[in-house]
Amino acid sequence: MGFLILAPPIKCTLVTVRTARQGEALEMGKLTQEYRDECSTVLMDEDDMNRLRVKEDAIVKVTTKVGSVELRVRPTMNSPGVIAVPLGPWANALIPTDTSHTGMPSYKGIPAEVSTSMGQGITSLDKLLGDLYGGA
Amino acid sequence: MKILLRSKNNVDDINVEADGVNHQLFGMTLAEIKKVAVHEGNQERTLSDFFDVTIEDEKGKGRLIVLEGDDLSKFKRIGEALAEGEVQVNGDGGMYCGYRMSGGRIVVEGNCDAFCGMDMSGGELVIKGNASDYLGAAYRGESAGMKGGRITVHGNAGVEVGSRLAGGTIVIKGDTDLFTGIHMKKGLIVIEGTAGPRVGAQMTGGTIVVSKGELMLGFKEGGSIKDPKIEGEGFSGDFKTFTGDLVENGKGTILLMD
Amino acid sequence: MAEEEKLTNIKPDLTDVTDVTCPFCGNLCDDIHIKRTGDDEAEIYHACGVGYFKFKKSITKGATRKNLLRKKSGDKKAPDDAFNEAKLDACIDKAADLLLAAKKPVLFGWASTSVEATREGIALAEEIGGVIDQTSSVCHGPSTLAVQDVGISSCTLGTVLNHADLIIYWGCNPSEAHMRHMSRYTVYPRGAFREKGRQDREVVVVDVRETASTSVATQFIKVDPNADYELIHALRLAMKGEELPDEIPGTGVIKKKVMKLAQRLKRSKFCAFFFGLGLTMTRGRHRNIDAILSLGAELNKDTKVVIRPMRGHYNVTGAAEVFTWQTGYPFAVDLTRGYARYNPGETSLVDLLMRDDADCLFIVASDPVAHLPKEAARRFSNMPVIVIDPHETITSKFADVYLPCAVTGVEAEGTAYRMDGVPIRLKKVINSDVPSDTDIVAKILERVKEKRGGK
Amino acid sequence: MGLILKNGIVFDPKNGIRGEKMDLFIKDGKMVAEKDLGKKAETIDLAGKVVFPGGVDIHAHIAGSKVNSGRLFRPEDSRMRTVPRTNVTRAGSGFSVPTTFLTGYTYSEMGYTTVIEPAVPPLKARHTHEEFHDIPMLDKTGLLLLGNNHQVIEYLKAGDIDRCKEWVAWMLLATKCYGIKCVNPGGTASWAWGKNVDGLDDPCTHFEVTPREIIRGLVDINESLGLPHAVHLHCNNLGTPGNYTTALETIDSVKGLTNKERSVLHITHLQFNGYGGDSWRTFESRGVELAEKIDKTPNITVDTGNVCFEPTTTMTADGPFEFHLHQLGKQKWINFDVELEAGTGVVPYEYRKDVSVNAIQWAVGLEMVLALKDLAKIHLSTDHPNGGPFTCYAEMIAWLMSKKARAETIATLHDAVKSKAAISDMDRELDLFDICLITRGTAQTLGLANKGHLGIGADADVAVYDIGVEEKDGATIERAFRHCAYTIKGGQLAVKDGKVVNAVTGRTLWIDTKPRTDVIEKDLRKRFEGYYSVSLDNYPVQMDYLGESEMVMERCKK
Repeated sequence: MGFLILAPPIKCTLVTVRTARQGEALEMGKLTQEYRDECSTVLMDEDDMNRLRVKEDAIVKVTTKVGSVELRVRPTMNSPGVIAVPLGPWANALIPTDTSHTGMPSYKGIPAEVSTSMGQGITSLDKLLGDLYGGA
Repeated sequence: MKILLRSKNNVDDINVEADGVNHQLFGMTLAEIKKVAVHEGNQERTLSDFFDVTIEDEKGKGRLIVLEGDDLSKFKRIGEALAEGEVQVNGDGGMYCGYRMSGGRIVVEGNCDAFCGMDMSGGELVIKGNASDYLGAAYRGESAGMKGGRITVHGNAGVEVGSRLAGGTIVIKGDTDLFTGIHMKKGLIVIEGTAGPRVGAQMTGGTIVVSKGELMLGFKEGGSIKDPKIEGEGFSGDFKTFTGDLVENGKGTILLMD
Repeated sequence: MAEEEKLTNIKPDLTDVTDVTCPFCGNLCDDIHIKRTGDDEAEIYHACGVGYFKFKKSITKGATRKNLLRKKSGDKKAPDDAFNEAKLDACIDKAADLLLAAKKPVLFGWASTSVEATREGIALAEEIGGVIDQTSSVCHGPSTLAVQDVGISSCTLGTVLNHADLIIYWGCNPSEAHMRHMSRYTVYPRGAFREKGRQDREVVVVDVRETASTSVATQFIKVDPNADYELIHALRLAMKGEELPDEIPGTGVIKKKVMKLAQRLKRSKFCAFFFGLGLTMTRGRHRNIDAILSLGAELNKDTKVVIRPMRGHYNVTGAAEVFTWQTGYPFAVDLTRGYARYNPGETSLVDLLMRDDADCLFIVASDPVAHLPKEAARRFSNMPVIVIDPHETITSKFADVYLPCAVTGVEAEGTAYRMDGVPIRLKKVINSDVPSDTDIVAKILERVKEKRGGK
Repeated sequence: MGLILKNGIVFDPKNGIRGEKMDLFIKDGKMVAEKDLGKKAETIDLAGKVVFPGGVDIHAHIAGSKVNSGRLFRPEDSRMRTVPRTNVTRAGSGFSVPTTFLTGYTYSEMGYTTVIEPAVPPLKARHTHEEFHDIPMLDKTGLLLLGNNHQVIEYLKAGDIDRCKEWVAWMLLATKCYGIKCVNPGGTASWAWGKNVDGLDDPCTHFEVTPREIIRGLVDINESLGLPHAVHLHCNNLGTPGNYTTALETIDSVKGLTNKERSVLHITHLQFNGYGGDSWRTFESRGVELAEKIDKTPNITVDTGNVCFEPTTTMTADGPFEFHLHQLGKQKWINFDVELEAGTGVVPYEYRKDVSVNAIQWAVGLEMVLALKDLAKIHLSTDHPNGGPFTCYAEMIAWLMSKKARAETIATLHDAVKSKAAISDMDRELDLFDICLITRGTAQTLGLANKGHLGIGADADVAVYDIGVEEKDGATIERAFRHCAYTIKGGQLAVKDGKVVNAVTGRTLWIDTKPRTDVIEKDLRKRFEGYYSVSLDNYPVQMDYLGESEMVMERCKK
């Protein structure tokens, strides 16, 4: 193995999505491994992955103005500049709460940045939930 | 007569609906004013639960209500349905300030929350700070929004300023967010700063005067005009005229400063 | 038995039930066949993957479901070991106390249970003076706002099946979110006036990325995120014969593609648009829907065009219906002053949470902590929370009272409304060891009334 | 416990009682003879007050998917009228499309006790019943939209009346509805392709069957099934200038078809088909001609569909009409096509005094009543909420009873009403007996034997109004009919002094049509397996949905 060469972060637009696997896992239970695995994934355009110099299953860090999480990356085709994260606690950590007084936060179309991870591993559900305790 | 409402700064988190704070107070005694109902969620309270109420200059001709305190933004519906007199908010205004007002004047020294001046039909609302979303807008589903009066914002405003505007004037000295004047039919909106994206979208009539900003497709460029006068207001400078929004076969006008 | 029911297959014994309605998504497929092969085993036919797991999990009984009370009410610093098992009655009592103590309780959820449960929920909200909201406010709420502004030309899904020659999916991915939508209602089935099924129809997909659904499309238009409004606006202009620039500004879509779609629309005899959260959750929100609904309405001058939001939770439509016939408004209804008021942005869950304008949360058939933005979810630690759900959820970890209930549509009967407003009976296919949420909410309402002594 | 209503001035057209002072006795929800009252009875003294049977509204859109669409897309209408909860009543909102609870309370406050929802799309009948469940104070039932049902049209095209009859019977029982409704026959079916029909002999799209054939066929079937009510028809060309000729032709279209008990064809909201002229500019009233035609024709009944000057919500199963209205006024529009069966539209509308067409429409509806000799043939309606909300009935009654009230209104209207309508010169003033007849005689037309009268055995549904027998002051009449002194529903005191004091439950009325399913089984299976989006098993509305119910009629098989 050579030195780890870090590519510069990639600016992109985040959309949260429903996936079939997430739907199935949701019905199996949100505390199951299937749910955790599916929801801690980011779908990224193959070319963008190449630019970031990451391969399938690598851990990447996704950051928006409200927070950042580390997710496993999976390739998609022909979606340059758009990343997709299944709806769930990981996505929630990236979503701003502003609704423009409609009731609806922006779950899609959020400016984001993807960078290579320094190897802390996928953000755990416990950590995400832990952040919610104690209130705001 | 001047009615001074000094907040006891005791609103915990639940917002208080103070829709009784309008011209009707002028006809009341101090004791009656203190007993005016306000609502904290499902609890009915009185004005004096949240404010120290005093009356000054009882015999004077002026008709003024002054609100003071640090948490005024937690009071919704101040000046609702105001028909005469003046309300002065020495701080930030809560939601629906000036909702359905038909006359008189409201001055908010600070910023204002959403839905202020909604469905207004007359009078004047002045916001010295920033306004939030749906300023002077139409209520959900209503085919006509603000029908008269004047709103002036010294700062910026949020989304949907003057939606379905059917009369009156809104002046924003700063910038606006998305959809200023969407579906507007009549009246005038002036944006002295930068108009947010999709300004004038789906408008069918009325005029929007814009200093800076980009127009959508759907507006046909007409001639230029110098120092135009619209609805009795004069503007200095050279403006390009646009007509739209063509998607609605609209006959609205946007004047964009050259 | 009434004569018309002789044709149907209602069997009182639950070993072999046909025409079961699937309580997962807004498709509300009602052709599921469940054949019991053992105490907690069954063969499940016709369901999609998600439906299959939903039935399977419910039939395969796990550990006994327990009523839980938080040991130290108000102490939500840590997730673990915080609960005691409790009797149903004690939980109902505690729930009633918490609701009665609140100045502005918010009753949220309702989209994944029956109309019957929601009916009780609205009565409870009215009784205690609370706000009642449903998941629509963070789903297709913007679609409703747009319908309130400009109306909608729509139809039942069977009309699409029988008539449509052009299907347009905009900002949605039915292959993954409404898995049998294309096969049951739109693209593939043969219809009364579309005898060749798929061959008689064209499909257009508009989205910000390629998905499993885009492969079905005759035409795929990839639009830049947050630019749907501009694209629909340009399409409306094209339909009116206005000249467009070579590229539609800000959308990443060239004129040629827009003109091609406009031509298709003109050629179509019956066009059905379906749109999803790709329009409601992005910049512009309800105005994206306003634009597409306005397009649909005006196209009816020349051809027949219908539009449907792809509603997600199986009974989100039913919740809106019962909210509306009882209060006049479909979601985000504030009953604190004894009558209904409505203004999403003020009376909707996320806004109430972010303004700290709520002091108790009553959650039925929903898991908001798993789906709300983090900052909104954190508010669940600030106030009492009551959760009624068939299973423990992420939200129930933040509960002060947790009451398990039967899975509606599997363990309990009820009514649900399909995404097109067609009401369908939910069947019971197995017995439950816990009461339905309808019963639990009704009991809490009764307890609240008792405690108030008819005040 | 029994109830004695003492000293009231009673009107009961069916039993020939014209304002006689008499006592009435109630026990177990029924009108009884004094001797059957039992020992315990409460007495209410009604001296000086007028007693009517409970009102029966033959045509008001109060429940179901179309009504709820109106509520859903009009939050601004809900905001216009809000009523807080009380210890006995639930909260309510809505001016022209009130919520279910408020609908029940308001009707009851006006002395109405039975209301017919006139447009149930079969596939969504379950929805209608769910709303019925939440409408207190009233007995109610629905009329089923069948005039554009694909299977019905195909049977009629093939001349297969026998199967069509069983199909209709099956549909009525599956949906737990009460009778046949036919809206713009052929027109709504064509609307599935964005088209319409333009008269009785214009064949509809695809099926090539004419409206005349559909009407005739359904009346045949209605008679052969022996259903309690006539075919309830919303005419073609509704709401267009010159359409009174369509109404006249429609009345003639059922010549020769008879029934001893009731009409064979009920034309609803006839006002909307009472227009002369050939454009909006030449628009004029033909109310008087229509009244003359009705007087001449046996076995026809109508309801008026009056308009009043209020902001309201139009809603009909006449899809193309609503699109037309949306195009005219650019108001928001809901359209909803129901597979293989029906289509509906909803558009907000405000009738304005200064608009010539609206002023003339107002006149048409009143002229039809004032010019009619046999008032048993006409029933009061606003086609709620199409011509205005049902709360306007009180105002309508004032206009019908008082020439002065009419004159006062005419003075505020567009001048066209004077030249393009006859109303200004009409002197007739209805009396209380007439009013009772046009608002309670509906029961006869509907075949509701226990409703609309106060004879022994009738349902104890009673309305008491605080009004003098000779009252002619418009405002006083309006006030009296808007807020009852008392309403008794099913023998229980429900309203006192214009306010609900007891939120009683109403019943859902239904009929057992005993369909011969074997005759149509093949067609049922073909429709459901091929073209419906729900399974046959899930289509019928279970009895559970009816709550408290009453079977009004059982089909006799010959």
